Amino acid sequence: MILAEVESMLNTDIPTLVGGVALLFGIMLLLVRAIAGPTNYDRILAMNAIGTKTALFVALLGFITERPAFLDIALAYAILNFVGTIAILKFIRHRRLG
Amino acid sequence: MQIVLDYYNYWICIILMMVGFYGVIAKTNLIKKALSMSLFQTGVLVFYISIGKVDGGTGPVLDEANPEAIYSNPLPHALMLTAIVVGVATLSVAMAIIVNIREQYGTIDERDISDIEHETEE
Amino acid sequence: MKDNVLMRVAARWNMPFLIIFALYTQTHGELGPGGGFQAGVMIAAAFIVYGMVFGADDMQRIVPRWITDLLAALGVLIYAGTGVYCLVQGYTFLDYTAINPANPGAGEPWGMVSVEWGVGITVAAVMMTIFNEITEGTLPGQEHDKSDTEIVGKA
Amino acid sequence: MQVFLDIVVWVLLIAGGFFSLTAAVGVLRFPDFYTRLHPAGKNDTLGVLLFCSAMLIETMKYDYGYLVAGRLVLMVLFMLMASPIACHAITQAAYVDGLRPWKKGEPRR
Amino acid sequence: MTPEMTIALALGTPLVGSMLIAMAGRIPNLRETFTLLTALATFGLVASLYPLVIQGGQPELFLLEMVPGVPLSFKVEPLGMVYALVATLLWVPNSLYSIGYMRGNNEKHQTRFYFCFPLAIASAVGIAFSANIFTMFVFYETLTFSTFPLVTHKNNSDAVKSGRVYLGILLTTSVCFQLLAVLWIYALYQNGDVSGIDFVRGGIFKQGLASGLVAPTVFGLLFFLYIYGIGKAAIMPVHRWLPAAMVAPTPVSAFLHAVAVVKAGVFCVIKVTVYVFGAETLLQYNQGHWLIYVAGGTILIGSLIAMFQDNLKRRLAYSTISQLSYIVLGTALLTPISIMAATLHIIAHAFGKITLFFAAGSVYTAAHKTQVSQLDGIGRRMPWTMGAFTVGTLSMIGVPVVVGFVSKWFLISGVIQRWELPGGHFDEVFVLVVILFSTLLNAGYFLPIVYRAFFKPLSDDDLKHPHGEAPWPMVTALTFTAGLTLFFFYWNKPALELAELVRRAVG
Amino acid sequence: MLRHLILFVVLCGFWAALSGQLDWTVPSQRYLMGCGLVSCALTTLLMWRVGFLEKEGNFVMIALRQPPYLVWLLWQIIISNWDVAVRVWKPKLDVDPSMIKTSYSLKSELAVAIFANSITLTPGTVTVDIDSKNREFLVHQLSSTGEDGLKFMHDKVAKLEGGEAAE
Amino acid sequence: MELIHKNLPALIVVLPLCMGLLTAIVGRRGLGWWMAMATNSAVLAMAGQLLWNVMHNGAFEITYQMGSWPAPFGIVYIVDPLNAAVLLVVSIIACVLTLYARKSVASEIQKNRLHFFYALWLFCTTGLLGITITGDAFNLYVLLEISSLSTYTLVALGRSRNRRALTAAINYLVLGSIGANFYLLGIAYLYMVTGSLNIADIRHILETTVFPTWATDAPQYRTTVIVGFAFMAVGLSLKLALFPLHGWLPNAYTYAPSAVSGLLASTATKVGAYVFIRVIFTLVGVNFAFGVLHTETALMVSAGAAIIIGSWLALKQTNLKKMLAYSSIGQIGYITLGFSLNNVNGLTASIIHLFNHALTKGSMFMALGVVVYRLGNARLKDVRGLGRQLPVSMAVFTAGGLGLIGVPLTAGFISKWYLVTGAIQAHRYEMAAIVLFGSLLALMYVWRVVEQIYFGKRDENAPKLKEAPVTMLVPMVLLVAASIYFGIDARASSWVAQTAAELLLGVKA
Amino acid sequence: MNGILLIDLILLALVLVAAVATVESRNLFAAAILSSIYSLLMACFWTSMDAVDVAYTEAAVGAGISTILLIGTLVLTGSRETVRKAVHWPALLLCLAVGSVLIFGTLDMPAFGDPNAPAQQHALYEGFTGQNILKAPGSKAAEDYEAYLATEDAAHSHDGEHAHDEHARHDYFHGHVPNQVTSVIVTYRAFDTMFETCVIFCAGIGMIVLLRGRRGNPMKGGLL
Ligand code: NA
Ligand code: NA
Repeated sequence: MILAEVESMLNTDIPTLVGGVALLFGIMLLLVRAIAGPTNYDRILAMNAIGTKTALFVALLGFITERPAFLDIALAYAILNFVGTIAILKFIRHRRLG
Repeated sequence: MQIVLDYYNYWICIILMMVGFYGVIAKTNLIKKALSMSLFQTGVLVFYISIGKVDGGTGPVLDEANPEAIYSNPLPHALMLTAIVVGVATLSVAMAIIVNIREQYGTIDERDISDIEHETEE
Repeated sequence: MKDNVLMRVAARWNMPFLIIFALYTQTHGELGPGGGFQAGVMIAAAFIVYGMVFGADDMQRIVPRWITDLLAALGVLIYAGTGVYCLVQGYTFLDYTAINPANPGAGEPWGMVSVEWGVGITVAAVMMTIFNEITEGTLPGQEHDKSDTEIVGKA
Repeated sequence: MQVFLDIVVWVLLIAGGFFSLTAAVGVLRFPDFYTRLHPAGKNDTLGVLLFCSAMLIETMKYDYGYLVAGRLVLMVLFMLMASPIACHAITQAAYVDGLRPWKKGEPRR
Repeated sequence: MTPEMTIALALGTPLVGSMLIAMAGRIPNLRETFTLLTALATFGLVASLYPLVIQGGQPELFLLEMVPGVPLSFKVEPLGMVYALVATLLWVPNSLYSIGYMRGNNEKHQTRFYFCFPLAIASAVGIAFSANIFTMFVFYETLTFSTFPLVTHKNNSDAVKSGRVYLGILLTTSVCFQLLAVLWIYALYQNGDVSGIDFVRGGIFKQGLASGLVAPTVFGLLFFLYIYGIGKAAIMPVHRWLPAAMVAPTPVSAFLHAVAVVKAGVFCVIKVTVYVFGAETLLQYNQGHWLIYVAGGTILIGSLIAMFQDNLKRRLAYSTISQLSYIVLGTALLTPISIMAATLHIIAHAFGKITLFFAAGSVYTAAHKTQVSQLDGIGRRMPWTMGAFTVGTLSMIGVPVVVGFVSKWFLISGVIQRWELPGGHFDEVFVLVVILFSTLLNAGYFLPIVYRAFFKPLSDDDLKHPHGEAPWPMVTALTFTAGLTLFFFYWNKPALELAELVRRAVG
Repeated sequence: MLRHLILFVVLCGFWAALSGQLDWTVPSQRYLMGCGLVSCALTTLLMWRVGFLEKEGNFVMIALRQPPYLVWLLWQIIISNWDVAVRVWKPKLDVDPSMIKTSYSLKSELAVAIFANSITLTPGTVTVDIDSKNREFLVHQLSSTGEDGLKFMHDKVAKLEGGEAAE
Repeated sequence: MELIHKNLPALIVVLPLCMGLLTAIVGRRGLGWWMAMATNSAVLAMAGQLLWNVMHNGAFEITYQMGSWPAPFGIVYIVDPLNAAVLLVVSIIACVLTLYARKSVASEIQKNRLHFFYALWLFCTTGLLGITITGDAFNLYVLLEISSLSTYTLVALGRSRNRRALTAAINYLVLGSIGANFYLLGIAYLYMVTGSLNIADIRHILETTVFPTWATDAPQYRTTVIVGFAFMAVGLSLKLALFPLHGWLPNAYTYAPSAVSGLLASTATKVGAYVFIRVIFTLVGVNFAFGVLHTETALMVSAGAAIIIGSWLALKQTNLKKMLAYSSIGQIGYITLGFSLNNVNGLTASIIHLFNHALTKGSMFMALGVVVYRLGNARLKDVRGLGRQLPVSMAVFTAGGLGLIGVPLTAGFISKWYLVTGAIQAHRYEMAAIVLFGSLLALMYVWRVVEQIYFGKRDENAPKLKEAPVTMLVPMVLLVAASIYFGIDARASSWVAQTAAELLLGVKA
Repeated sequence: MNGILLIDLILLALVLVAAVATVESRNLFAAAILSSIYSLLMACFWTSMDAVDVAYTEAAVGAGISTILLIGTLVLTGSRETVRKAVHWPALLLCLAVGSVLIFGTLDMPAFGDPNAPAQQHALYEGFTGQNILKAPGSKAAEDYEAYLATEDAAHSHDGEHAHDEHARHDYFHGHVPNQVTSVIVTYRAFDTMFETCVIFCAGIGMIVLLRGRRGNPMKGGLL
């Protein structure tokens, strides 16, 4: 009985949702850091972390809607977030992009 | 409460647009202006995408495993792909012009530029 | 950034996988999310990462500007050319039935593939152009605006 | 069997959520940029690992799950490579720029 | 040659002439020959239509349809014939005079000058022969634009300023009032309420008013718009362009005052009163009453102002304003005879005024004098000129033996005819008083000039600068027009016949 | 040549993992597989032209020796996370950061990168700067506990590279 | 030949697009101009053929389905007399201005960029033609953006003459994007309540399912439709530079390269006006736009203000290109006024003025372009006494100016004829008065220049100018001759315009 | 409340915060970073709205190109922004006015997510999401489509070579092209996409003509 109840509870997407909401709260806190600064490095740090969480969140959403095939997007995020970060760092270090 | 849930998305995107619109009018820095412009545009994007959302739906990539699946409307998505691309294109031309302005005027602040323009005869 | 080992390695290892991922996106546009546009941007991103780490000049050695200029137009031409082909075959513009009139179902995907490649090529070329042009003028020797550094560093 | 897997997924997801949140709290709470790097660079990584393993187990539900699993693995590998590199790059930039690390006893920045 | 062709040629000859003049610009003699030939040919063509018109014929010419339902078309009827004949006839001496004047004064840009004249004449003929309000408006405007370069001929800042006033007033009135009226009528016409935009005997509003589709107030308003839309009639307060245009060379002044421009104005006033609004209809709906008083006022005020002008040409200009209002007054009385009088006064004033201007120009060319006060004793040196001037003066005053008397006679007959209409007689008394006073005023500002010229001695200053008559073409021209002024008093059959036809068209 | 061949194979594997369309009998999948082969070949050629693989050292061997190292690293990551998580949630802030230098004696760039990344991933340490000339890292640590761990890790990475731990 | 004939609606857009691409890649060494010229000539021929076809086809409509996908699914191009006429206007102007651009642009833009200039030039044409011909509301947005985007760059290219071109361009870009996005948002509101993007389909759904409920107790989507339409209207007004949303226009017109000014002034705002007409009369319908919302009042107020204030500001300018720019704002007022009158004459006036004003303004900008070509600037004091040195150009300017005023026997007169008649028939006498008063203001600002040209004295030491090269003279003389021809014999133009107006108003089946 | 809705509520609030922060941040560099973050949040939102293709595009554009573009511009223009007065009241009032009009317009909209909303009831939706177009009875779309099929049949009945079964063609799409967004953009609305590509090309040319050759690098380009 209990097992069945647990099973039915687990079959809902509540855990996934909890994970997703936790990620969102994380993003929220990082957003506060990004706005508050105080240095631009803090902002970049926050941006990078938000990027990671975004990729995870996108992946997770695929599972919530039972369409895990959309993981491509998460993968793309993981990769492209890196590109953006490099651009910003390149700018800071060398005052140029090329 | 229900009315808030029913129109929440639309309201947010309207506020987004207004934030962008405010930036476009109020900000004198041209880069800020251009950024606000693209913010304004994302408001429109949110609007369209929200129209296409169907409760309990999933992305409009047909799922052979699940013939009962409900799909969100793909049409707004297709439209917004185009709109995003147009937005980027506009932003890049804007940036090119801004860079030119900086070279010619030494500033990208609208107020400073108009001061300079007033000083010199056309 | 050329002087940073980590960056060099990251850029090197990033590039082939990003390109393959982009080409995968390009070719699997009908099956999953993404398509020519996203693929084009990612291909460009692969080169741009290289350009940022090793310098735009290095990047332009691999992909010279005349190539990007040419490809940018070529992509749209492929797209429009597909349409014109359909038209010349006696169908309306972009009616992929023309590709295989006997079995339109078989012809359609080829039309789709063709236009998606058009999009991908143009987007990749233009994105690289954007990078090339926006970085021009930031070549070494440009005076360093110290006032900006202060802002970046100290908020 | 499925129930146990579900429970494992459950636990992994909650744990992943916890570590992710922890990372964010750390970034918000720690006194200066250099110290904030630690939670951002590490708790994130563990969060990623936990989440991805939960999802990896979840993929077993789908008959095309192996494809998804492959992507997940690739994503984890990439993040394991990219996250610290980015972290390092930011730090190096800050360091070269002359940002002084916070010492114990100083006011928070 | 069919009448249609004659109309087309009458319009086309001046255009061709102006092209030839432009091409002959480098050879003055050839250029001036073309001018004279064009003038003669145009007059001949217009005059050749006279017999047909007298016999009651009304030849028509459809040129083209500018917009569907809006044709550019022509119809020769007696009133138009009067104006066309006057304009083209007087253009001949005017051309001759111009040659003398332009050469005598070494004016610049002569080719432009000769080029514009035929264009203006073509516009005048177009106005005269127009078959509908649209055609009339089009040629009214082309007349304004083609005379603009003539008015600003001197190219100096005075000329530019006067050009602005000239164009400003004429275009403002024509665009804001006349065009509005034209379009208003067209708009009503499109809705099928009134019969059309063509000139029709008895006016086009009869049916519309009778059926109540056109409100009498709209009808009255349209009349007002039209009268003030015809700024060329120089009714006060839109008369200012006329004195302003005095900066132009004298042949131009003559052209403006006698040949084409102001005559076009009063002609249009008569024409729309007769053929658009209809004298009877106006009387029936009691509209346009105000015009009698405005015209009367203009006559008196114009004369009074003229009294105080020392500049000869300015005095003539205000005289014109006053004289034009005789024509308007005649029209405003709305009786067949008064309108006939108005028609005749077009002729009378044209002959008299051109003579006066020619004389003034001769004085300027020979003696370089512009002010009345400088004219002491000049009649002895320039007997022909001042003799002609005297003839013109008498015509202006309306003394028998010159043509001015004829029109004044008919005007008074018109007043008497109106007396017979039911209603009070205040209007008629007012008109009679105006005629009486204005005759006195005319005499008051013209006769002193004649007196000075012939009976005062030459000043010492003048004695040091001896001069004779003006160059022969000028003297010839002014003698010719003075002759016409006299001649038409005795042999006015053609004019009266046409005027009679006009009278019948009204009644 | 060999390493490019290996790269080609790796890329093909990557493609296969992404695509999953590997049924030769279906025409559309045949097309996609063809695309995959061409793409991988072209990319390899491009890498050749770029000259990417010249400085990688014996990356094949490094890759082969990875698994045990990865397991060890995973464990280290878990420990480090727990450590930092505790510090994050402690009501009273418990951090005493400092900068230290640590030298390395690795040959290939890849190994250096792996070492640097590993430092960042493990307890309380972040690579701040790499001084290639003096062959040393500048490391920021959250509390002064990690110096021995760094040396231990260096040796492990050196083994990955196949060389001996250099003193 | 049959192939071309059948596919005209697609080809008229695809041809300039493809040629633009080719120009960009192979257009060096002066080839760019030849390609642009050839393309625009072909486009002109196609536009003429389309107009002919549509006017002589009983249904007054030609439909072309892109990719053979039927109406609401795919994008459909629909040609009717209205847009066929606008197509012809755009292609005439584009063709003539391309001829003009050869010398003019070569003096304003670096040689190594010329082929890119012509590519953008062709894209701009493509966009304008596409906007005109498309029957799909979203496709219209995309085409609007392609023409706008190329225009921003083209305007910015005026930088080599005056750096203000850059600020003008960025200003135009920002406002233009806002306008386009407002339009897009308006479409979103309408899409939301209809589910369709095809203009005819949206109208059909509105008429059958939405509007009928408004008469009942439970009106559906009332505010949504109203706000959607309002935003489309505002967005288009921005693009159209309808007063008071005209802020971007004066500088953009003034500092753009001369040929671009001409193209913009003669086509871009015209196409904007066309879209506005399309939205009101075809997309939502007059019963809604005028009957329910009373948009005409707002339109008339802003049209009236545009006419008076635009003309007034034109009078104040010393930079002549800017004067013409402000004059354009006034002229846009005339066009807007025409269709807001909601009767055949008013709408005919709008449509015919699209054409007439394009001819007039195009020729005037070209004439000023000659002054810019020779002097590098076109201020009031620059043209002093130029009547003798640049006789043809200045005559063209004057003749164009007469057209602007609306002097009889010029095309401008025909427009005003219909416009005032329409206003009177709509019992909008104040509007009739404003139109006529506007003509007087036009007289004032044109005459001010004409006086300088013919009566002004040129400085003793000012350089003696040579008349423009033939390739610059021919196009402007052609346009001004056309403006005079269509002022004397407006049967053809008014036939087309009136037919289009009657079709839009449903007077003609 | 279902999960997606909860996520939607939180996400949009975050998006809004990020937007305000972007506009109001005091230095341009921070604005660039914040707009990057904004784009990341948007991606989450797109995914939660099932707009996977849009999310993908946002990844490519927001995380990749926009950042590079912004940073590249900052390199050339400097990142210092002159601080002007804090609130621009006329602008704020205008925005509030426009915003309230827009919100007024939402009040009788179909509810968010409503499957019965017109956009989801139109034949277009049914057509694109796999149901047979012909199954949308009574709509103009269905009528048009039927008429179209009829004419097609008539046109091809005498032309054996071109004869093809429209239904087969239709079925093919819904059987073989799973991604309906791709299907829409490269078949039904392929014409749009062509111009979209051209817009990109236009932007490229814009960059070239406005930026290339500024630092003494001779400008090249074109083949002939
Ligand atoms: Na698209
Ligand atoms: Na796709």
